[in-house]
Amino acid sequence: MINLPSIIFYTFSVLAIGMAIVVVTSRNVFHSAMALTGTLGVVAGFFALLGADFLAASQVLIYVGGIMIIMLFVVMLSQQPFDALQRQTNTQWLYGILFAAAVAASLIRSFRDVYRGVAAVATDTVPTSAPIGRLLLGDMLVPFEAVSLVLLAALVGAVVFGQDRKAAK
Amino acid sequence: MSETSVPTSAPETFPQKPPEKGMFISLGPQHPSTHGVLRVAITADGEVVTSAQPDVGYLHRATEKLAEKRTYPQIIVLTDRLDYLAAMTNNWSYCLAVEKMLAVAIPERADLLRIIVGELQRIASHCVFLGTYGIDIGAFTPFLIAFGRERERILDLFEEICGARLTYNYIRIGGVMADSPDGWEARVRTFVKEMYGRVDEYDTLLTYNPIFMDRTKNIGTMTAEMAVAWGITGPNLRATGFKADVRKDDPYSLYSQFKFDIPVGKQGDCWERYWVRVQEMRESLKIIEQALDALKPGETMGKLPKVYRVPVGEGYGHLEAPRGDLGFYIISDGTPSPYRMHIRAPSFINLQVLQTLLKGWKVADVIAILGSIDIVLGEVDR
Amino acid sequence: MGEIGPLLSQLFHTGRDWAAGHGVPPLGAQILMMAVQVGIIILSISLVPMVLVYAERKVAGFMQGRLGPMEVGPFGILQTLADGIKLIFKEDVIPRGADRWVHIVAPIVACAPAFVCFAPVPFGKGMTLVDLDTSVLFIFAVSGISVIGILMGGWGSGNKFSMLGGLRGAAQAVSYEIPRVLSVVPLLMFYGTQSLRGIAVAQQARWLGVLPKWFIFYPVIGQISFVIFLICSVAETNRTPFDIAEAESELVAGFHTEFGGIKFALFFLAEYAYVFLASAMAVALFFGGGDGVILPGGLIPSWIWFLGKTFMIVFMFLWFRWTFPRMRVDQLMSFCWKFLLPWSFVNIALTGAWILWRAHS
Amino acid sequence: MNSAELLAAIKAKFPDLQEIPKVTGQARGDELYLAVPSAKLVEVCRYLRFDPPLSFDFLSFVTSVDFKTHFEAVYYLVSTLHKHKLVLKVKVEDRNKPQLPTVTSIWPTADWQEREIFDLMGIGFEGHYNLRRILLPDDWEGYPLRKDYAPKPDRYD
Repeated sequence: MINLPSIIFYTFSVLAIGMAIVVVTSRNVFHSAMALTGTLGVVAGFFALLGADFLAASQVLIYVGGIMIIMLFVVMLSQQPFDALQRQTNTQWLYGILFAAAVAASLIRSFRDVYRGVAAVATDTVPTSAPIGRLLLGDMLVPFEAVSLVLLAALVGAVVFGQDRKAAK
Repeated sequence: MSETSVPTSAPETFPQKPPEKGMFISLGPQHPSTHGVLRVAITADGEVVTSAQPDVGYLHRATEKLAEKRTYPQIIVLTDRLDYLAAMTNNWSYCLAVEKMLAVAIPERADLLRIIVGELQRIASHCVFLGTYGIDIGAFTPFLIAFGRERERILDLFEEICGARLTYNYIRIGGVMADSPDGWEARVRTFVKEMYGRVDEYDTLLTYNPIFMDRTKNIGTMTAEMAVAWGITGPNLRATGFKADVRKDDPYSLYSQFKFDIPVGKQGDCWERYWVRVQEMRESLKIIEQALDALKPGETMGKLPKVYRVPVGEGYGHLEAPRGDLGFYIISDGTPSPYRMHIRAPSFINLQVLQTLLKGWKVADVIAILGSIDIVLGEVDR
Repeated sequence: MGEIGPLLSQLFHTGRDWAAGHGVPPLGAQILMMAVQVGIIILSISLVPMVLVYAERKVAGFMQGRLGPMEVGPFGILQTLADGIKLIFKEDVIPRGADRWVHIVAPIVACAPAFVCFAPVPFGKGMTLVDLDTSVLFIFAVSGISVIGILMGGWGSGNKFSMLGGLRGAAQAVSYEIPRVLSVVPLLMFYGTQSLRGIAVAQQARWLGVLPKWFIFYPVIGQISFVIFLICSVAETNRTPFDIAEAESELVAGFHTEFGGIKFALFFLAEYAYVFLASAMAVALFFGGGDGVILPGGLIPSWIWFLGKTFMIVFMFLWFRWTFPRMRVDQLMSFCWKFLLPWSFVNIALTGAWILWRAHS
Repeated sequence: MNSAELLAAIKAKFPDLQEIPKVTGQARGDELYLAVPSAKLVEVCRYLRFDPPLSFDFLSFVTSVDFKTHFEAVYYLVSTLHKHKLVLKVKVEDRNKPQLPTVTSIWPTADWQEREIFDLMGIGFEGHYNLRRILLPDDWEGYPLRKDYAPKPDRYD
């Protein structure tokens, strides 16, 4: 079945996988980070394709516009430009590939069982932000707040670790 | 004369190389905020400056050596090129030194004309400072208002009186080049009246702008003791609260007859260095008004023979230039050209304080501090 | 001149039908018309920076006691065109130390999202290209991608000053994004929708039949929201007093120091497109979109109202730029985190109280 | 203090310092001129700077003159408190290896001015912490302000 959504889906898939491969193979950390940005952006495309408009926008806002920029920051601050083109992978790449393949196989197996017969592409795009909002502040309030608590703890921890010892005294 | 006869190696105490820790930033010699060809070698630990070495000499033209080969009147042209934003006061300072040696009397009208153009020059020079400092801090409009509007008016007035807009060669040994043209005094008077309002406009546009004050208040503070020890003069010294002005301390020309205040700051931060200059514009306007009131027709050139010899000996003349205490030290051996001429260039001497002044401030403040010292590289390198 | 929204819609329908009648499959016809629409929007958005650059130079000129461009065309209106042509034909220089690939892609990454962001902007009645349900979020999300372009420009130039500029710009954009999004939250709470068109349409009412019910006129909450939104928008577009990313007195030109010709033009285009976008968003969010005032409805079409109000906000951007000095990096950050952010939270709380009070009374 | 009082005050501490008298017919300012031997320079300067009645806290300029047979360094001192002035003249006899002690420890402002003298006149300053060429390129040959300086033709001549 060749229709517009499926063409887009396969294009996106190829893009996502291709860029993910660049992430782990590129020797330039900055290029890796750029490719990761692209991968995350394409994931937002998948969300949009599934009609999850709120999720797609959040994905771009948080991952591409937020987290990736912080990562690029770290790369730019921690590295002198262009003098560190060393290999990103270590000698255990073979085991890594095997492990990744095992994970992929198990995921494909379980997804095939769970989603057998479910249409991959939503046909009608119902606005999703209102239901998500109701869920987050209704049924899912406790887990939602718990997650934010975890994030807060991480934040405090980062501040504590990042603090200059001398400045603290 | 052998090259090795003089010690060339520096003692070990001074770090020739930047410290290992921290980032080395070479600000200039081509950088928009160094106001010419100045290089400041900065080492920073994180955001904080740990050492700063200004590197000058890119514009060195050997003025002092050139002077030894020229006759006394010819040297006035050379002085125009020192602080090219205040050529009038350069001419004047040099002439003061030579006139001291010649012991020639200056006619009153010439002296008053000198004061008028000298104070106009001070306003023009401070206008340039105000504009460029605005640019340093990121405000572009004050530059075109102060530099492009008011300074232009002053240059027009100068053009009328001496035919030049930048290198005037107007003040001559014994007097001034020419009397003022018809209606010039009235035009100066109108300008002065307007200028009071314009200075108020600068206050609203820049001086009391909260962002500008945030950027410059309590930044680059300098104590009076430090300033005097480093030989700082002019507005930079007065900003520290130290009341020193050659016009009052060692009055030359007719300044002892005029009423004007010396604006002083309190703690010598960037904003006060700026503010003192704005206040000085107002004081200069007052002086010009008084000088215009006192101006009577008369001679504009002292009684000097066509060809004169400067007697053997030495003389030092100095005055309050827009950038500080500008002096000329001349040694004469009786020949038509000086045996030795030394220029006490305020920009050169003010600039060296950067070595200590920048230490401990943020890298982002370097531009604000550098701009507030107000140097002209033509004078630094001479 | 009347409303051109329905006219355009009619045109697209006719075009699609015509294409379908000539043997083009329906899907193809649909895509064709989409392409035409996108083309129109890209063309008109590309024209906007040209107008804005001219406006900027003229406004700057008048503020500084001069005339601005006067040579090319009457009153210099063709100056931007001439500059554009010059930039396109300039030699494309890539510094030797640069990261080639990143250097080339950076301007595109910075510029492309700017155009995408215009898709859900309601320019007038029936002139919303894509009426997304989450359009506010969409615009914030997509415009965030441009920051990566700035970072790439800073990194890819292989220049210390560029890198500092890129880092500063990105840090600033990420920080100001937060109060900017939060300043819009009161609107979303108030109108219960995320659609720009929906918010604009909801404001087309009158208090006592006179004062328009625009959000800016709601006491306290409207003004706080608008001020925070405006300040953050200025910061997002890296313009004075927040132009530390390209502070020419400190960093020469910041992240675009090493860019010339068409690549520089793209960065430039992005900046002005974002100025226009921020103004258009402000109009749709706070000034009732295409809602007219004083004159009876329909006399002046909504899109003229919209553009007119947008250019008023654009003028404020220009005005700021030519009046204010630049802030220092740390002052900029503390202003964002210690002033704007707390006040936007206060504003959200106030709005919540307002909504509760409205629900109870 | 006027010149006579100044001289008396300084003579009280350093009896062998000589005033340079003004020659009639020659031009000179009203300042007091003192000849100081280079060996005593730092000691004298320290006294002038820190003695309260004198307190010459402001070193207006330092310069040097080439008198063909010898060099002479000129220190122009001003007291910002008492408003009196003083000119110190220091003879440097050795033309081959001219040396002077530095006064940077007393007046930091001498820093660049001494460097300038070193650069253009070739007088070394013992104890200066950063004695390098300042205005001329580091590899410049000769000292241009000396009277016997002959410029080397460069590629522009």
